[in-house]
Amino acid sequence: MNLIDIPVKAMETPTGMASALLAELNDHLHNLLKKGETHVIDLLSLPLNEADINELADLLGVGEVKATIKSIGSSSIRETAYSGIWWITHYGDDEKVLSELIEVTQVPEILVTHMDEVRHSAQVMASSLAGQEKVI
Amino acid sequence: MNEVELLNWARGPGLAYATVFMVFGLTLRVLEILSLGRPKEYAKVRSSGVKEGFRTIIRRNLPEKHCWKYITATYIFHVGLFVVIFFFIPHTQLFKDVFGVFWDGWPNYIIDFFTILSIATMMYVLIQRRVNPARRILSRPSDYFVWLVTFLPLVTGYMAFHRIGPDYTLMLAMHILSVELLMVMLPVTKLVHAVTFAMARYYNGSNAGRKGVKV
Amino acid sequence: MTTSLEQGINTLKRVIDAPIASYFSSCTGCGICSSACIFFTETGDPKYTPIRRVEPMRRIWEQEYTVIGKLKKLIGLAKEVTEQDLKDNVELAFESCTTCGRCSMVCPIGNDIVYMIRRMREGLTAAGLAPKELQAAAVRTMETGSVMGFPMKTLEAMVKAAEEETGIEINIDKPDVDYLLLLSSAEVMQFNEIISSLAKIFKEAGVTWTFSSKAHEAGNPGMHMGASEIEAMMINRIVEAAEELNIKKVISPECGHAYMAIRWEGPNVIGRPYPFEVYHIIEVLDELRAQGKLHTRASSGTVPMTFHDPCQAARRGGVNEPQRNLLNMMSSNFKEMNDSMACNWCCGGGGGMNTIEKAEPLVRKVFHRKRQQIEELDVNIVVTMCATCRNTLEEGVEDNGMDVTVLGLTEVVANHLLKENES
Amino acid sequence: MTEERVDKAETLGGSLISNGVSRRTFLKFCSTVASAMALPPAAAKAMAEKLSQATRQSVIWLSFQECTGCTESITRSHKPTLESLIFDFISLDYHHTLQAASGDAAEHAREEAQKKHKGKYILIVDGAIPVKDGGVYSTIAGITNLQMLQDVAKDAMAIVSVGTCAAYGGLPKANPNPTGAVAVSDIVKDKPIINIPGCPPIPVVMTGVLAHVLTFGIPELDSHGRPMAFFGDSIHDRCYRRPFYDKGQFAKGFDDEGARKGWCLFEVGCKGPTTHNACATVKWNNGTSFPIQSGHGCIGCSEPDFWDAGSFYKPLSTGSMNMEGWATGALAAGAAVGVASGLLNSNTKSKAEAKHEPVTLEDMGAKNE
Repeated sequence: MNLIDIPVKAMETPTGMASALLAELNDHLHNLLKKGETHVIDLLSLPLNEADINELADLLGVGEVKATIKSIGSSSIRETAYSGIWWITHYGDDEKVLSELIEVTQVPEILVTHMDEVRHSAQVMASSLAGQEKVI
Repeated sequence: MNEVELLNWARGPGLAYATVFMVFGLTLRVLEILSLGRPKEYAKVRSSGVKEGFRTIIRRNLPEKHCWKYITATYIFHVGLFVVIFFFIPHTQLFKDVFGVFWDGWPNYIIDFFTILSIATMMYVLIQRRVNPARRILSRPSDYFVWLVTFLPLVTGYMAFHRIGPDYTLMLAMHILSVELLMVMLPVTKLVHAVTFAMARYYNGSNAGRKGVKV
Repeated sequence: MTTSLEQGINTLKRVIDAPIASYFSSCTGCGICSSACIFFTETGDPKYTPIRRVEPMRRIWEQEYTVIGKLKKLIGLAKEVTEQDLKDNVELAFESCTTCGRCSMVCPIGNDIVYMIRRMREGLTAAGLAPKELQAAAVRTMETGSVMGFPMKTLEAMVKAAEEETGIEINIDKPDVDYLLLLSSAEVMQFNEIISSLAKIFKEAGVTWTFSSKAHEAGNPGMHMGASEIEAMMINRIVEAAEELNIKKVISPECGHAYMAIRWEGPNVIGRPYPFEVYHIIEVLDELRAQGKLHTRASSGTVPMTFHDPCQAARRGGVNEPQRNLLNMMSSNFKEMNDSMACNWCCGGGGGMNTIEKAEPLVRKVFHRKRQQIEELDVNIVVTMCATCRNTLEEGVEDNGMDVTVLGLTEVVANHLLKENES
Repeated sequence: MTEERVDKAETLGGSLISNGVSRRTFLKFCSTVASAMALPPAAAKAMAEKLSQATRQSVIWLSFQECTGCTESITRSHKPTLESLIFDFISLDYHHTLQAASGDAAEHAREEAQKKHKGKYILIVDGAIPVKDGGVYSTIAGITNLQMLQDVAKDAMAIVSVGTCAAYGGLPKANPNPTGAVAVSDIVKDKPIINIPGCPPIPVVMTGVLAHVLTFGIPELDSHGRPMAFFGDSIHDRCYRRPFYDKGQFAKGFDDEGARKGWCLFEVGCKGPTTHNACATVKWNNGTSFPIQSGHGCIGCSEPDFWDAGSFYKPLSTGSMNMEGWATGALAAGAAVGVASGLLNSNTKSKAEAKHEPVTLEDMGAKNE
């Protein structure tokens, strides 16, 4: 018998949290629309079981954007069928889920390139161009 | 002393001291009773009375029918206490650990039910001690103390199990300590009836049995 | 004169035994014993709670026979029992208790409370506090052989009358017969038809029997009082009589406390087993019935009747079935009282109560319970097998203007005997 | 422009970018920490912002009576993990296991850091401090642990006690505690101390707390000095096997039906109900599992004195001492005193018997009347 064989599913049935979350998301969508307020929900901090998360994923559906970040493990960012609602999953270096978030925003924070990095890349590019000139 | 040290003390030395005192005290009490002896029976008996004595130990578990109205609350309390003490699973573990005998505990919702029942009936019994004239006239200050000593383990146990109150560790420590207080008080107060009731019933049943009366 | 506070307390120390220690240890003060006591139920006064009747004894037990009590005494937490404590206890142990023992039936913890009250009385008597009526009765009994002071001469006259009435020879001091018959004072005084009744029954059954001029009564005020030595003197009289006449079976009369004294306490107070056996008269009659030697007619077939179980014979003495066997033989309309047999409610007059003048109002008051029990059965005949109960019942019936006849069971059996020409 | 560049280089944000740690990794770290600490999700952004503006925090790590398990725990992964990022945020100026320097040079580095960052450095301690016999039972470079702690703590901004030994004394303090081991908090009374107990502590708990200290300061602590975010709940409260406890379904051994069905481990000694830690939620080895999930009861390693709380394999509801001997002794003593008291009782009774005078007819007052 392996560890993996130990059945660990104490609660299998959805608890109804998914639909409660939908109602909450609806409010946040309106806030985004009217006041431009963004919101993040940390799914791991909520008493959700696997069935709840699956149900929520089904209810939200799949939208047209999907992005992957590679940095010490990957992160998956996808827009749900509801535009403005994003599902973000951070994986560790061995594909374990580190955090699972739902963000109500136009573009998730993590996708936006930070100005510090823009500045840094501008410097790198400048020095690389300078190097080229020298070579040329 | 923080709650962890308190719990460790309660589960360790505290429990040992309480057990030692209780075992010591109960042994002493029982021997004290036995030392007074029983007069020799010269009358021609209808029975040796031994069987009847043991029979009464069991039979008195059910009250005389007309007594129900006075005893129902106390009775439920005792049943509740018995169930809670002997069938709450963590308690069965304790008995297994101490005596090496094991029986199956009952589901928590049943224990919960009996705990609440016991707490409620105990409060009623306390009121009765003030209200019922016979009970009131018999009451000594120690009776109220003994009531409290019995009541505390029930309440602290319930609070610990349901995570009511400051902190589980602290509540568990308080629960165990309150039980230890009960154990210490067992041989020195009327709580000793938890053991000597069997002797009283035996003697009564046996004396009556010799005369051919079922009591 | 040896009675004193010191002797009283000494006696209490002496009589506390393991059963009493276990009872005191176990008492939780629940007060349920009160619900079994007519003196509480009929007056509502909590001072009559049975276990309270032995409080001085409890204190002596705690202070003398428990380590905790000794420690309490050492640090001055324990009050010693004073003469006043004992005096105050007389009312509870003697003047409001028939030692019926109903409390011992209901104690959830199993305490035999009346066992303790009996010992408590012993202590009070040793302290010289026994009610004067009981003391007088004891003196009378020892002087005349009769609780009420009927000397043997009175009985002899009655025997003669019975012989004339029945034409049956009745023995006095005849050795080697089957039974030695003892009577109670009440029977001699009020219910003396019992002599001719029994003469007929025994003749019919072919049983031989005799009276003894040395011991004709079984009544024993020594027991009520808790004066074991006096009780023993009265018992010894009977033992000697039976031994002299070489009789193996002694009959206790229809008297509960006499049965208790001669059957159960006697051997213990004299400290040796009897060379004979003791039977309640009703046990003897039932045995004859079982042997087919009792030919009765069921004339009272339809008259509803009930039976009052005397505490000392039924609850405390173990005679519960014979009376029912006999009544069912004679009547098809025998109605059981509620709480019958070992749980029967006391008549209120036993244990010396109906001789104590002070207790009279209380005895009258508590009869209410019995009245209720009889009235709810709707019967006109109450049978019993104890002269004291019979006395109390008759007084109660009269007091309350009830249309009820009280009968002794032996008498009922005699009245139902088939005449010779009927058999 | 030059000024600004220098500033940027000194902030974490700037230095990390130049080291190839992207801002997205940064944000990912912060949202993971925020999630683990149950901070509001929006705090992740604020945390990332603050971290990027912060300068590298000087940290002195002192190891006393310990097994290096705590250091192992935080550094054990050979792949770069998110948790190991914390080493990019701090300047570990002294850690005698990890640092390259040794001997005088090492101690010199510590003294340098103490001087340079006086009042600003964070002191991390793992291991208990022996105080018996002047603390001779553990020394580093001839300095006793006690002296070194007192010396370094004096100018620290805050102290983080990592592991149960530093936090509560742990194994060295277990009975009979031959070295007189004590916790950091038993010695240092005038500095804020954060306890991160566990044997060892969960890596993300350590990094999370450090990240919190770097950004939002000292987190909310419980009465045992533990951050509420990780130690607020008991293992039992968050255990996935809890429903079995509530239903009364227990494994009675490690290889029985109940064990195979994954039932509650209370009866085989699980101390989950009295243990506060994040194992049940954060788990170990990057969220793979935790002891209960692997079929072993919680041993309560993040609680004070857990070594002295009795067997790991006896239920919490049982006593922690073996009482057979005690009980037998008590029985014997009770019997002895009982017999003695019984003899006294018999004596009292026989005396009463001897003193007894029969009640006779002459005593009957009525006769005299």
